[in-house]
Amino acid sequence: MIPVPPPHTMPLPVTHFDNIGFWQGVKNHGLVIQKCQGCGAFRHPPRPMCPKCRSLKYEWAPSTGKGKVYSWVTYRQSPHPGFKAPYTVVLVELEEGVRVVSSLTDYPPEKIRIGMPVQVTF
Amino acid sequence: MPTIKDKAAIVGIGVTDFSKDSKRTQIHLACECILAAIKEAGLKVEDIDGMVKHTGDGADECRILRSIGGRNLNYYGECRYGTGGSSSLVLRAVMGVAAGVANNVVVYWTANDSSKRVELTYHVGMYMLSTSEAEQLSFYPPVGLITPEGQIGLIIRRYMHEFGVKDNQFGWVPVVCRENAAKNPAAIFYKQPITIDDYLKSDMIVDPIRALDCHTKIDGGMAMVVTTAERAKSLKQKPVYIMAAAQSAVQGVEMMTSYNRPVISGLPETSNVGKELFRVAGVTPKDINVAQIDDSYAPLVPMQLEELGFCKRGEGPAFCDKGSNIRLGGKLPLNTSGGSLGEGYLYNMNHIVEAVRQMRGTAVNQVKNAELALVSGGAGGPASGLILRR
Amino acid sequence: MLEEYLARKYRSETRPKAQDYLIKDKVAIVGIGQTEFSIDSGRSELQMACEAIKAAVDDAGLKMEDIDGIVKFTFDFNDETSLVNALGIPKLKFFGECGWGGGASVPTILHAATAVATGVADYVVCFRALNERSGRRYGYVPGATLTTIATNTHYGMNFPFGFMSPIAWVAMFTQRYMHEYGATSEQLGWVSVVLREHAQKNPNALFYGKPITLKDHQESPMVVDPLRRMDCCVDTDGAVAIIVTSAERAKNLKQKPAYILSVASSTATDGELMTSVYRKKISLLPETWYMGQELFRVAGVTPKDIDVIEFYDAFTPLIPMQLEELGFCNVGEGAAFCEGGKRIRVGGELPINTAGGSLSEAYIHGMNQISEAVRQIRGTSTNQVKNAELVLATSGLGVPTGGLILRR
Amino acid sequence: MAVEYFKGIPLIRPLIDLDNQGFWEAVKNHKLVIQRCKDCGTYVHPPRPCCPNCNSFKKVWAPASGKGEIYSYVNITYEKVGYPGMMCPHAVVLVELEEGTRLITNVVDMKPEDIYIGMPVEVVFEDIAPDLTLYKFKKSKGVKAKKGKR
Repeated sequence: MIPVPPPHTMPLPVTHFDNIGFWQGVKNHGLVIQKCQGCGAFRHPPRPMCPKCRSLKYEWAPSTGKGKVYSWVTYRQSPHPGFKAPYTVVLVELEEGVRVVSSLTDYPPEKIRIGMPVQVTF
Repeated sequence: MPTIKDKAAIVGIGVTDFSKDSKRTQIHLACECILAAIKEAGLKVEDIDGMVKHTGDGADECRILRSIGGRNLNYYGECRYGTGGSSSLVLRAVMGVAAGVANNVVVYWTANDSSKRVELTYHVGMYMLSTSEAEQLSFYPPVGLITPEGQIGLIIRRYMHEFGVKDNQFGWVPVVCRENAAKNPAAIFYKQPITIDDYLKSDMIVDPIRALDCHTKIDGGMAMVVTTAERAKSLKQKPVYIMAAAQSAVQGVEMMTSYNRPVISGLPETSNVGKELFRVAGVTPKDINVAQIDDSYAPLVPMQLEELGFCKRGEGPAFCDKGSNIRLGGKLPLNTSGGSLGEGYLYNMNHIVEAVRQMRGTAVNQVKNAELALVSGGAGGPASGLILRR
Repeated sequence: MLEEYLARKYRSETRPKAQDYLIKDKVAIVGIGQTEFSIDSGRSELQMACEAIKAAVDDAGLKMEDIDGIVKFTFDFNDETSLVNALGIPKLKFFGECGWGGGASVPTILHAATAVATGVADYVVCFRALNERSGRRYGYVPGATLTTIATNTHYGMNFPFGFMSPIAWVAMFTQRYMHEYGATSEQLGWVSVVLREHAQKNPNALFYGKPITLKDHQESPMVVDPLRRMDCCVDTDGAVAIIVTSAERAKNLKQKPAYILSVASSTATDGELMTSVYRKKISLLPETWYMGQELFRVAGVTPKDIDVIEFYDAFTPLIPMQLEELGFCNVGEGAAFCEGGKRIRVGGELPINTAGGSLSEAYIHGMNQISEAVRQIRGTSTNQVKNAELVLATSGLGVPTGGLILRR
Repeated sequence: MAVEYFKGIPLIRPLIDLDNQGFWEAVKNHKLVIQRCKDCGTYVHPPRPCCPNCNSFKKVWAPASGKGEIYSYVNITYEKVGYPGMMCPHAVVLVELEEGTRLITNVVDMKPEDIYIGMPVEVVFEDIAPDLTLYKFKKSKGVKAKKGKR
């Protein structure tokens, strides 16, 4: 279903109205999380409305960047020319309670375990 | 209270060959299987007044109608979400005939996934993405999470962690599916059974997912005709009644990537589909004689068995262990045609068709005296399911 | 098969029995919601959808937790999973889509109504949200360029000749319609003038405060000969949502229910997306005729009983053609019916598009016509037709289409 | 006057698949063919896998006379509704062939204002790129085309 993008060395994020703040934050080396201004709930991935209180007002709150590994996979075969296998993708639960998907750097994949504390880098 | 229970029946099925390259267009496959299904039902092309399709299917109802020379359709609709869509389409057809909007609704699905002779639909034009596709492309490929194996792998890893499942415990599902496929001449893996050792030796593609955990892409098309239970009685085939059909999407759902809900090691959509199916049908998991479970990735099978109530949470891998419960003659024979792992991946459509054959008593791996069949699709995203009876 | 249509012989005996049609009087529209209509919304299509759905839920006096079904246009970029997550809907029991562009507007109501009538879902949302004018699409693939291969084989027979936009497709059969029945550009102009007149009473309309005369229409530039700029609807940013439930539940809700007398959809032989040029006769809308036959058959009323029509009107010629196909006048007489505007304006014998329609209110692919039909039934339209009891609405033309009759 | 193409803007191409490749291959060789059912002889356009009349999957590519008449036409006068690579205004015509099927196409050697419904026309081929040939129509001097069996 998803139209295949033309080949790049790395797949670039698709940016749009509702997530541009997140990617601008990343560009400036800051991890920001969408926070509802109505009820204060954090949410990710970014969306226009708060699913709890249905407020349309939100801010991009800086994250501590700290969290724990919630789950992980290791690609043994590369699915894309931009990535050299093996490499590990982690699902990190941030202190704010939301989960983000990321890569694990500077760590041997065989030592990774669920619950391991991690910190964001750019 | 209005209900769809027993209001509709499947009266015709049509199937093309399954292959690695069909050497035909999707619209060709569609015409072939639809005409076969209509003929099998003992109907004529002009009797068809409804069609439901998968959104991404390049063969659309208007072009099919132009090719096969139909009159007009009074009921047509679409649904997306891969394997979760297949039973949703049957639900749509049931609604149409039960509400008196249409007489005979064709449900079809074609794929040229293996040969990649894929045709674009009208709406997939100039690289426009739907909101969920954009969301997925925003956050996952940039960090290397590109394939569905990896996406579902994060969920499977968590399931293994929470319930202490070892990575060699999922192997019995592919073994049993291939065992069934080996006896099914239509299957892509006909006469090619595997052993548990083959499974353990197979490549780890995305740790924890092995090559033999994954479905096989094929080219092929399948169609069925749904009509009212009343009309079904006077048609050519023994009717297979649709006792219940259901679909579900739950807060936090994404296609394979529902990472932001409190618990990700379960399949809440499948759980809701199960509850609704058993509520509408008025039966319990114990009454089911044969099940066709979404096996696009083998580890999802035990998870679905748990969510559907065939065993307790965390006990799915033990239920499947050694295959004795799930093979022909066992407590709950699964995927008797070979499923996506053995017969071929046609988005669970082949699971529905196989359930129909089981109810007719014409399956190659027939479960003796099978009276009730359950179909579950869409594990890891929006889900759907069916309960069929003789 | 087209012969049957050309002879206008509807084989009602092959249709399901009218008493088996579970929707009639059993289903109602209980909530309508919309965003403002503009040429640049300044926000995402997902946000537009959320706002309109929230407004419809509030209008109905429901909670978001009550919603358990969504029907969308296939062409809408917002999919059900995103909406569930953004709106905080706990769970859906029914979801799906309707294809064929603007032809999907009424079919979304049909599918929602079948879900409600068969007990599959309780409260179903139908919606359309788009930033068609500003082009603020939700997402795009970085680096992707415009494809230079026609996106499917059918278009492949059209695109290489520059035959690639809806207005050109509609112009092709309009040319034939004008040729065969002698319809004139002035007659089509009256449709444009009357709808603009109606928009003057609707503060939400894009063309509120901008009336036109027939002379303005005749002087507006040709876009695709024979269609002028004022024969065309206006691309809009906006969203409309509608909530469907059972008549039983509707009684206890906040608004006066708009009961569904009948809702139907139809394709026709040799149909394509506005490019059904290979048919024996192309100056007609067989989809609309088939749909109309079914619509009136299950409703048990005739065109004479209809008080107001909210037509899908992406282009002016579609209105006279629909009047003919639905039996409001004879074939070939639709354009004359509209001439002078007397019969089709509010106060006339058959008021149409009381909010201004796609030509003058907004082009939300037919959903705004349905919400105006609901307002006419409720008696809350800004251009209210007195004692309107039966209102008809239609969806996109030249494609598989739909029709809806609402009653008080 | 034929359609003029802007240099530098890619040409828009047909999507060729297994059902229609015989048609486009013939066009490449400057021949116009129509799909015809091998069993019942019905002419079918655009190409499709099976015959709508008798549902046979057997078909042949029957040569067309290339003569016909204009059934309908439009004139693209506003550039935003046409393809950016094609100069506006230009006409798009619907030609009904003698065999009874119709084609969407362009015209050569005539002004848009001279086109009328019923005008007899005949096919010409234009190699607009080394790998792209299109069928177009010009005014035919012969007698008015007769309608064939559809």
